[in-house]
Amino acid sequence: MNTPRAATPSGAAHGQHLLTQMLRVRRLEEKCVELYSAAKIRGFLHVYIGEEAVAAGIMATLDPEDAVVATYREHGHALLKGVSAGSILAEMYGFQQGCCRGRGGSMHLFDAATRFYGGNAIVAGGLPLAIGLALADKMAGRSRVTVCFFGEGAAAEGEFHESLNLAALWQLPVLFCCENNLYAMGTALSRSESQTDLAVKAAAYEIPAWPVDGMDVLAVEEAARRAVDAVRGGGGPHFLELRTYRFRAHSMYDPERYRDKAEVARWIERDPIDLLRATLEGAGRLSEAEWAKMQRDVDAEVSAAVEFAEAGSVEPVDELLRFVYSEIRSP
Amino acid sequence: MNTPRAATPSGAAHGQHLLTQMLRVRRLEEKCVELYSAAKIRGFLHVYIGEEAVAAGIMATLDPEDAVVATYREHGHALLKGVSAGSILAEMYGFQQGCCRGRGGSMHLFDAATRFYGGNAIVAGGLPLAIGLALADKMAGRSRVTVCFFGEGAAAEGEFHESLNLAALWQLPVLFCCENNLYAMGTALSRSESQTDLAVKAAAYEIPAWPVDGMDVLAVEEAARRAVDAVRGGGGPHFLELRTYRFRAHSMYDPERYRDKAEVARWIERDPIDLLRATLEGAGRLSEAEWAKMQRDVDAEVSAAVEFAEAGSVEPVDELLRFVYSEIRSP
Amino acid sequence: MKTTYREAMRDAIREALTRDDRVFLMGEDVGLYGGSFAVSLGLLEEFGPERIRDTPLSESGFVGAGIGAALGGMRPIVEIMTVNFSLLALDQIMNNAASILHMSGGQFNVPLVIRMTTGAGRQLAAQHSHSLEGWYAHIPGLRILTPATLADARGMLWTALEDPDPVLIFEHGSLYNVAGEIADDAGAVDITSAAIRRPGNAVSLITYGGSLPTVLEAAEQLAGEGIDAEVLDLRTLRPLDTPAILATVAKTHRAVVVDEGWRSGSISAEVSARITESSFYDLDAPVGRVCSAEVPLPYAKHLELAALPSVVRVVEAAREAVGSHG
Amino acid sequence: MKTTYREAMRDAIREALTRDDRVFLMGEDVGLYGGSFAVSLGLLEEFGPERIRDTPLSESGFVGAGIGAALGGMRPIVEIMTVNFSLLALDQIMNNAASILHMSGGQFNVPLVIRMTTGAGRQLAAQHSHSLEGWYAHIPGLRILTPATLADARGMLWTALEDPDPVLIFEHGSLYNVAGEIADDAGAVDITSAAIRRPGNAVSLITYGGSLPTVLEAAEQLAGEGIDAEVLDLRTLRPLDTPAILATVAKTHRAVVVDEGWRSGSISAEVSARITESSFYDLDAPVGRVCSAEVPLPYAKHLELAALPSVVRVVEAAREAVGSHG
Ligand SMILES: Cc1ncc(C[n+]2csc(CCOP(=O)(O)OP(=O)(O)O)c2C)c(N)n1
Ligand SMILES: Cc1ncc(C[n+]2csc(CCOP(=O)(O)OP(=O)(O)O)c2C)c(N)n1
Ligand SMILES: [Mg+2]
Ligand SMILES: [Mg+2]
Repeated sequence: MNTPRAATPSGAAHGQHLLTQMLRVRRLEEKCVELYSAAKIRGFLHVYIGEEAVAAGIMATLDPEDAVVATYREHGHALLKGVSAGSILAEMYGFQQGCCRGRGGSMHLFDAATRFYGGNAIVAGGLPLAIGLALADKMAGRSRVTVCFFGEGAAAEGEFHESLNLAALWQLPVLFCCENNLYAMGTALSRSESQTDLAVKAAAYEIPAWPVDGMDVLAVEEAARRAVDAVRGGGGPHFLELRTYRFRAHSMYDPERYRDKAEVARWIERDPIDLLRATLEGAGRLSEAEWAKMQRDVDAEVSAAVEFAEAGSVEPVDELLRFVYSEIRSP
Repeated sequence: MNTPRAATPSGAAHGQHLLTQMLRVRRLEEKCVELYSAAKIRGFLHVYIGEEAVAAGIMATLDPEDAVVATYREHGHALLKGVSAGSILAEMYGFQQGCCRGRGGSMHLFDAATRFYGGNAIVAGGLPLAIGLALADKMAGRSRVTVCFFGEGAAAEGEFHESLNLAALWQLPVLFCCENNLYAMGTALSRSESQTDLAVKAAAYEIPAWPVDGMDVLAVEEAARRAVDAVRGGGGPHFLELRTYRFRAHSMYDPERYRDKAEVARWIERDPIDLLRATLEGAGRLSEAEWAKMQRDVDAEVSAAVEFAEAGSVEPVDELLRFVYSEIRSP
Repeated sequence: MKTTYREAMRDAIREALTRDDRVFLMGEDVGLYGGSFAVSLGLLEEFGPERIRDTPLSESGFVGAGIGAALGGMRPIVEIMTVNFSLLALDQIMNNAASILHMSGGQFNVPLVIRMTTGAGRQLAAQHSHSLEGWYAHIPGLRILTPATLADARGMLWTALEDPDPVLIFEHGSLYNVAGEIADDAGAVDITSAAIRRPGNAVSLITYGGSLPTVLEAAEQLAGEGIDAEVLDLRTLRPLDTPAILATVAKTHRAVVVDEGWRSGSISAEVSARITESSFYDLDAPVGRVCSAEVPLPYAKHLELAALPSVVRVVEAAREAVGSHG
Repeated sequence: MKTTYREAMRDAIREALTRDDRVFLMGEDVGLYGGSFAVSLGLLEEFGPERIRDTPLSESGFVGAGIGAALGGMRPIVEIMTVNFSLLALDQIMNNAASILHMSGGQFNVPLVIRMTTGAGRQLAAQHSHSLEGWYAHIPGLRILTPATLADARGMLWTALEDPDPVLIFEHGSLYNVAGEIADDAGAVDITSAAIRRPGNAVSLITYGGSLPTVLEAAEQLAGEGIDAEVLDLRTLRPLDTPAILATVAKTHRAVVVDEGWRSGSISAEVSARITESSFYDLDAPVGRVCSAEVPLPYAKHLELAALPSVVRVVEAAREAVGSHG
């Protein structure tokens, strides 16, 4: 599902690919919400609707061997890194067919095959992991990149600070992707940071950092490509501030008292899917029929995923104590 | 022992006062080393020799009601905030006449009367306390200042980051005094920070910050006065980077493999006591006789302190469980 | 009057804010959001943003700030959204809050209250399902409260705020919606003693917090089988009310301790050890324990349920204790 | 061959670095300074700054980086200078290192070793004297080692590095200078079982780590009084070797557990509870505990000594256990 790095970002096929990727995330997330209401999914559920351009743009620049670390709002990241929609949904059903055999749920998707390292429900808890993965690559002389996604709320945590400093000090091949959707639950950025320009914060660690319009997937992709190339080329850590917005509530329990509907509506006018669609259509790169087919294909993928999940089964209860310690001990 | 704020910084009396303050710290610290060798003092001992201008310059600008939070290298800070040398030494002897009745030792001097809040042996652990003290003042509408001392090593810790952000966000009346003596145990600043200009780091939180020659007590005092006045006047947190050097080992166990003698010697040429003495003598503000008397007075104070400590006594063992919970419970 | 655990907590906070202007509430999303569990809903409007103070995501920073503010004369209530995030603040809690009184030779006490939600049961998986109150009870200098009833939700906070030393209050997430009656003038309650929630003679079921409803249900079921269990609610996990523990054991000669912590090193181990130490010759059976399975809590519902103490497991353990003969 | 605990640890690290180039050592002042307890002295010169990696003061950051590096295929040895600072890294240890294998449904194991110095006894006062290894043993997913002998100091590290899961090694500060003989070819040792350090019949003294020398001395003294104590060194606090514990109790019928943690919620409580659970009818006396007083450790020498387990206290507890009749 990853775009090869050599793709021409401006080609019609490539544009349609990005659109498809965003649509896949959107439809999967909408389905999650539906399934949550139907009590098929439980626990906490945080959806990515509105922010799809970020994951889509960045993942398009990664190699399969690159690693991704994300947060509890990570279904889209997992999907676009290559985890199948079926195994994601089955995980949220708590079934053994899920990517974590039902142990992780929505907030803890992991996948070894695609080097997807979670799914972390502790805000900023993934940053140290990401720099460790990058350190391993650097020490082993591999030219892989580790991408670490986190919200702007994480920037206030000590682990953010420690991780950025270590990454810069040791010049580690890590790309920090700060998804600035303006709120951490109900807390607006201006109520949590004395310095609200996050790229300036990152630059204070001597990390090249720049802000990006996170609703414009082409802009995201371009910035990401520049950053990923630099990181892969030995340029040390880079930092992108992706300016985006979540269209939905923080989680399924959020009454959204902290922002007004007009603000949400304004952002929805810049829906990343609509934006790219309009661009492609305007440039004659997306026909009515292609768009219709794209939707059908994505719907089919999501339906198949639901079917896969529905057909799943729970792990026997006597497996409760598995995976506390490894089963195969090394020689 | 505190200089009234209205003092003329350039007067002879004032200059001599600063010199006396530094000398008091120097002689007390030398005595501590001696007493450690004599096994009168145990545990960890970190002395402040070489850095006296920092505490002397800053304390000279404080009111008695201002609060101080320091580190495990805090004998000088305690002394200059007004804690008696005798109760400091008695504390290190582990005696009930010590300022903490022998519970704290060298790293944990506390004194309620002078608002000296420790003595903290967790690097960066004092910063959150300091902003909390400042928050209390701000909420109560008091115009007190809280001064927080810490080493440059602390700047890499998450608690540094969280505290600076909170202080700036809430515009708290706190002065951060970063004692940059270039090393955290054996780790040079350049091996621990990607950005070695600490004032730049602080400025990234939108905190007014400037570097100061920490060997020049007059420069320290001037900068501190500017900063303290600003903080007291409602200007929010300020940050001083005091560029200084410890002449001795990190602690009594440090073989100093990480720096060469020549470097130490170069810094000793800028001994803050020698510097001020030369300045005062050059300006005709310190006579031979005055200097001799100053030394005698300080020696007398230290001797008296040793006598006081030597005459001390241990707390009865059945007091072991005291001070785990308060004895007087509120109504 | 009718209330819920959540409302009782809110009323307690409101009362504290009204009674003492040194009191303020600080934590992530306690204000504009209304509290992640809606405990502080409406308080921002009532008391303003200084006293209902939203914080950035900086657990160590704002817990430490709470300690400092307490040293500075305030009476802060710091809310850590859930116990899971309190690990980020453990240095401040153990090395400062719990230690400063002692290190300062009695000069500086820390009158701080930290509240947090604890516990599992809502399929929140490994990082959001910890039950660490028993683990915190290891730390000298702290007082650990686990309100399990509406009256305790309403009454423990004020007493905690009057305490000169740091108090941690653990509110089990499953309790917030519990509804019932409390006295119209319900107020401060004692925070030093355990309470018998159901008298009985056959076996002592010792528990606290979120497990109390489970244990009471088990006791009902046991009663149906003719086993008359006594239920002791520990209420305070540090310092433990040892006399109350020994008294119930002296009466029943059999005990089962139930808690949601992982079994090894749980507070149940401590209760068991104390009983053995002091009441060994009173015991007619080994002290039983019903705790959580030793596994990071799984997401899947059936696995999570299997990991947690349940009515069935408590009943079985009680039966076993009663069936044994010393 | 003659060695010290410190040298044995250093040799173990050197061997690991030599045998497997995925191994590296990372922590504060492990390199140029030579290690704050001189354990890694000389290794920087031998292996270079990549593999003997000095870190800034960022416990959470570099412990988390160790977890990430382990996930990335390395075999990191992370040194936290002392257990006291590990509180700053607890979120990474509990929520990541101990949980990722489970959360990922078995996909990602974390082959990480974390070493730290633990314990009191050198007048370092409240913030520098914690003994938290028993407390850490509460956490599923971790393996907790407490080498008490030269052979274990020499041999546990390699076995720990071969373990696919996170292992924490606690080195008691008082042991570094212990000198003695080990076999010339001393190497990897088992890390799953407890070891009898002194056989005996009258009472089982169960301990580990820094308390082992105290307990052995107490056993000698008891022998002089005609009380033949068996000394069991737990070696691994998680998972506990329960069969070994029950076996010694089955033999002696009396037990005293000795550890330097604060008494309430100590590992001694867990050992006591397990003995009661499984060997209740074997016991001729209640299980005794000798732990630290429940106080932040005071600086003054006489108070610190009074707070810690001592030969005298162990002897008294053993006598009491032997004097009791069940
Ligand atoms: C350490 C920690 N503290 C608090 C929480 C509770 N919490 C979950 S998500 C969240 C907001 C995070 O905001 P942000 O980082 O901006 O990410 P977003 O949800 O906007 O994607 C909070 C406070 C947590 N999970 N971890
Ligand atoms: C959190 C923590 N980690 C490690 C230590 C061990 N340690 C004590 S002092 C020190 C160096 C601190 O250096 P710096 O902050 O520059 O202060 P300085 O000693 O130079 O005054 C270290 C690493 C500690 N006390 N606390
Ligand atoms: Mg956000
Ligand atoms: Mg320094």
